[in-house]
Amino acid sequence: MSASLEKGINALKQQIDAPIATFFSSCVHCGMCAEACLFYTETGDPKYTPINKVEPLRIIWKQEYTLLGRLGKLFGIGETVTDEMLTEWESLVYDSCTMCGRCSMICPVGNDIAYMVRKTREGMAAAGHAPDGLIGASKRAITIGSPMGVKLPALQAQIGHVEKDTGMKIPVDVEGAEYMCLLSSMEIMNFPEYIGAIAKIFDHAGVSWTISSEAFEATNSGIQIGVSEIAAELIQRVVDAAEKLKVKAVISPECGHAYMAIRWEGPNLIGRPYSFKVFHILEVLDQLREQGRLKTRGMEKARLTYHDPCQIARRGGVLEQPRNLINMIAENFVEMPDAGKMNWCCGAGGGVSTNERADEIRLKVFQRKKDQLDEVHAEGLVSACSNCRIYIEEGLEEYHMDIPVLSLTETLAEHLVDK
Amino acid sequence: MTEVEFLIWVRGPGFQIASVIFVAGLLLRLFEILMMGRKANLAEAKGSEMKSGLRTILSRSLHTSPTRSSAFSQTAGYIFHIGLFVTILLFAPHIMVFHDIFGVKWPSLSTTVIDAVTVVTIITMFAVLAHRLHNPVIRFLSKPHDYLAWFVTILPLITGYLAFHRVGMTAPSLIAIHILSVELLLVVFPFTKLTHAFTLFLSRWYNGAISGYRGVES
Amino acid sequence: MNSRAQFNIQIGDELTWNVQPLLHEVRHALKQLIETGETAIIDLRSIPLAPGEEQKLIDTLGEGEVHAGLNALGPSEIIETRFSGVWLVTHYNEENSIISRFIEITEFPDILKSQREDMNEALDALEQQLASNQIADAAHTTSEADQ
Amino acid sequence: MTTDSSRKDMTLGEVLRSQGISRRSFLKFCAATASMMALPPAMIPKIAQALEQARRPSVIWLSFQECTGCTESLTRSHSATIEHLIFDVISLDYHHTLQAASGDHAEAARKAAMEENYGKYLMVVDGSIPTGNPGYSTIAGISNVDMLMETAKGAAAVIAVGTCASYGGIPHAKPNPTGAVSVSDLIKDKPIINVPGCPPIPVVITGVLTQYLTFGAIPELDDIGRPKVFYGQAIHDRCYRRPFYDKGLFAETFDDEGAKKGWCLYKLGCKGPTTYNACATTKWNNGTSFPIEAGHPCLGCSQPDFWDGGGFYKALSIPTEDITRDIIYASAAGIAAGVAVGVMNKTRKNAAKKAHQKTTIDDLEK
Repeated sequence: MSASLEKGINALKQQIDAPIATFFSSCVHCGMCAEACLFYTETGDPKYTPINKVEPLRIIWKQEYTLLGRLGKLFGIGETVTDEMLTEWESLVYDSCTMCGRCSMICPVGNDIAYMVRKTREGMAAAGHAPDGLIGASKRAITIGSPMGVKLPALQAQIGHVEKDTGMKIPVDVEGAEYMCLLSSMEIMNFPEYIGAIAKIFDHAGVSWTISSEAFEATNSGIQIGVSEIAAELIQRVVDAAEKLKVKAVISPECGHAYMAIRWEGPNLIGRPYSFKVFHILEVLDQLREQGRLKTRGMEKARLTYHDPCQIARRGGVLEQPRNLINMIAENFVEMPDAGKMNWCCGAGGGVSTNERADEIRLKVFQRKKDQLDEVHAEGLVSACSNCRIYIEEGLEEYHMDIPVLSLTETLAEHLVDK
Repeated sequence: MTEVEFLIWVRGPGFQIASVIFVAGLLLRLFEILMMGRKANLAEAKGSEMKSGLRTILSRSLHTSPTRSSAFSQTAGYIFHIGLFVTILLFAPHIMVFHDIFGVKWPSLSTTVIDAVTVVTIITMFAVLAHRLHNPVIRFLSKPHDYLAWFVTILPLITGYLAFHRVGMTAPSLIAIHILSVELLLVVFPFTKLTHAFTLFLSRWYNGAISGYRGVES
Repeated sequence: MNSRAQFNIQIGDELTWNVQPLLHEVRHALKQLIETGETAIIDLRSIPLAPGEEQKLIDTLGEGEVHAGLNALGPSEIIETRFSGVWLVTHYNEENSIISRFIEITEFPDILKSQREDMNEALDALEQQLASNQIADAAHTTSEADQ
Repeated sequence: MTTDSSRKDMTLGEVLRSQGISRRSFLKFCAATASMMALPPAMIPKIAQALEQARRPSVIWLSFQECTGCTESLTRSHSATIEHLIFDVISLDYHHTLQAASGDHAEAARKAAMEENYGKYLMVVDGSIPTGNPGYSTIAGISNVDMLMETAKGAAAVIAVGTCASYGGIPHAKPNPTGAVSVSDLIKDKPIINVPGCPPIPVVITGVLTQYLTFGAIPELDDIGRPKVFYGQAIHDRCYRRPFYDKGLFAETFDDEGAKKGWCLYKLGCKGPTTYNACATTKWNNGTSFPIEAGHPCLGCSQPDFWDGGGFYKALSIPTEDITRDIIYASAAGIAAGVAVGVMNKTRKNAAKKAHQKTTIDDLEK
């Protein structure tokens, strides 16, 4: 057994807990999770059945933590995890799973398969079976501070543009601000309008906020690749900055996995609760709406629909807020079938978009989103995750569809009444 | 061994062996699972784990399926699970076994109803097997133990039906074979996916808890 | 009937399952008899009757026009029920307990017919009787002549 | 004796006729016989024909480890006419309970009957045969096994009357101190008809005898040697209380409403479902009643090992051992083993944690 395989198996051993043991004990191989997964529904290939993606974890559970499996191992019978197997499984665990968690909502015995995939990735990465794209992103995140290699000067340049465009001062490193806003590299590079939008909204509502120059990056490649140490290090940077600036809360930007990382995994990765709160930007906006601090004018006339980013909706619990906000500014809001907690993934989450090898299948399974959009004849799509937005745009282009993809925060900002 | 000695054995030592393996095996498995433990969640909760977990235990029995293939699995699943509950728990001679062991009893259904339910359950279970062999996903996922679990589950239904209608053999043999098939089920139970009958409460609870903690009903 | 009181078993009308089907069987057999002339016999000992059911059945069938008795190895009772063509045949032993009971669907129960063997014997007996009478007569005349 | 020996050559029809029994009486007898043999009434003419031609067989009746209940049953039978007729026509040459002769004379009668009818006589046995100490049961100083084997040699067929002769019965019950066995355990080369029951229904005994006499052949037997015509159906399937079982109406105790209403006795331990006998149709005491009709569950007396079946009053589905106790022990063992395995798992997981090597970005490359 190679050292890396041993390390990977050891990592899998560490990952197994009571939920994993009970999930594997409960699986009846009914195959219903396949129907929940767009990688299966759009390809029809049984190997994409979600529960099949966690086979390496199951084998380790069985041979290490069940009596019969132990006995089998003792006598040299039963399945084992090999490098060949992991090579085969690498594309199943990383390329064709966005950890969207839709299967976890369908499983009749209640297996949280997304939770299982997340743990399987820990072993895969430790065994050296992570895709190159994610390895590169993780390296850049640790060394440069951003998976896309965005450095502080780049942010400062974008802030400069925004300040010029809006005439507003973007607060950086303001101690004692109520909120510290994180950004995703994708927003900094592709959607700097987001920075202007939050500046405008917070100004409108009279909210004090800041960006940290030391930890502005919200995304966490460590979680996507499945290396807790890397994930923890990235989280720690944010925690340190937030505590240094003594903010009351940290706001996760329009990015799905960033919210999941900072909101749900973060405290567990660093091993202690935060001294501040964490919100998704939509949660903050909806609070402001509730408090009557958002005054809008005009309504969008187009048939708008909303794409629920998996980690924000299904795995994050931000479900009503976007609806409340859209209804303030859109007359013809329509819900796609399966909207809300059962929404279909864009196909690019969970590190799939960072993994060039998965591009082909990602575009293939976009068919699912296309079908959803076709069904409601959407004239515009609003979302709250820049990763979703980028890859939905790419998918729409691939499928020759002409539907604008909008940021909810930005669209809302456009409808604010001038002070 | 004569058929009567066979019947005496399955009602006596056979039943003892099977019950002991079943109970000890099941508890062993449950402790094996639960003692793996779970780290406390340090993130601030959006909802109650307990409430959501309990809700999911129930709601996963009620939710509807999106596709036709799943719709079959689900409908057939309902039928044969309800069938198993009815035939196991509402047939007077079976209730007597529970009463003898646990000291509790409840009303029974007429044998005509039990008989009809048995037939429906057997047919459904064959349909489930056909589906398993025919559906590409389920066939792909199936391992020998899946077929073993199916076999040991349908066996008591078939032997029970044959015993009730006295098909092929005399009553003591048929009843003995029926009891033996139940003993086989009991012995195999803790070490196959059949444990889901118990562990699904745990897994649904965990699923609901994980989701509920994040403020989502699963 | 006594056994009911004795064992405290309460049999209501709704619980006598065998009477109704048996009467149906009799109806079928009677129809068959009328249409094809085929006779039928039902052995009441071969049917698992509940306490009181036999009496109920007999009461339902009732008594018709013919009531005959045998005296052959104990008595027998042959009754045409109030349904013509349906007979109730009960055989008793010499101690007057029932040894068998049949419902016969026929124009005339065979057991009532005189049997060829018996008739042959009867003929012999009758001839013997006559012969012995002749001898007696002859003897009488001889003795008279002697006198 | 001269009349007797001349009668031996006569057919049954001739015997009856010589006794002045009319043809009508004979037909009545045949009707009753058909009913007794559980044959359909349509068979009556055939029975009449066969009986007329039947010849009078010699019968040697041996009683071993028994209580004489079977003989009592037979002789106390109420349909006296029929039995008397049967015994009139058979030559019961040896039956040590019923015969007048005793001692050497009795044994001489047996030897004589055997010699005279070698290969033709019918051997009837009641009681089981001890195979332990031969002194457990002897007749005229001859052990049961020896007498059985000796008498069997010239028998045309053997009828084992009662559960003891058929299957060992009560003497065979655990711990079987005398090593009691059944007739069929010892005799392998003769046709054997088992007529089990404790005791068997009298008309079933006479029915089997009559059937052998009538048709001169062994009737169709089930797997354990019983004539199917009497033992072909389970009591449960012919029980008038069966509809209550089907409706789920049971007597729970001997004096509850259910018991008074005549509901099913399954829960009181009725062995009707596993017992094959004619009780439910033929009934006892001349068709008067049978145990279930009298409110008592069937004991299953016509089945092998009925004495060791886990208790007369324990329902058939109930395990015979104390499973509750076993489960308590099993729970303790299961929990202990589960905790032990759990601790081992925890140890393994902790070892894995200890063996954990930090994964840095440089480790990610293969």
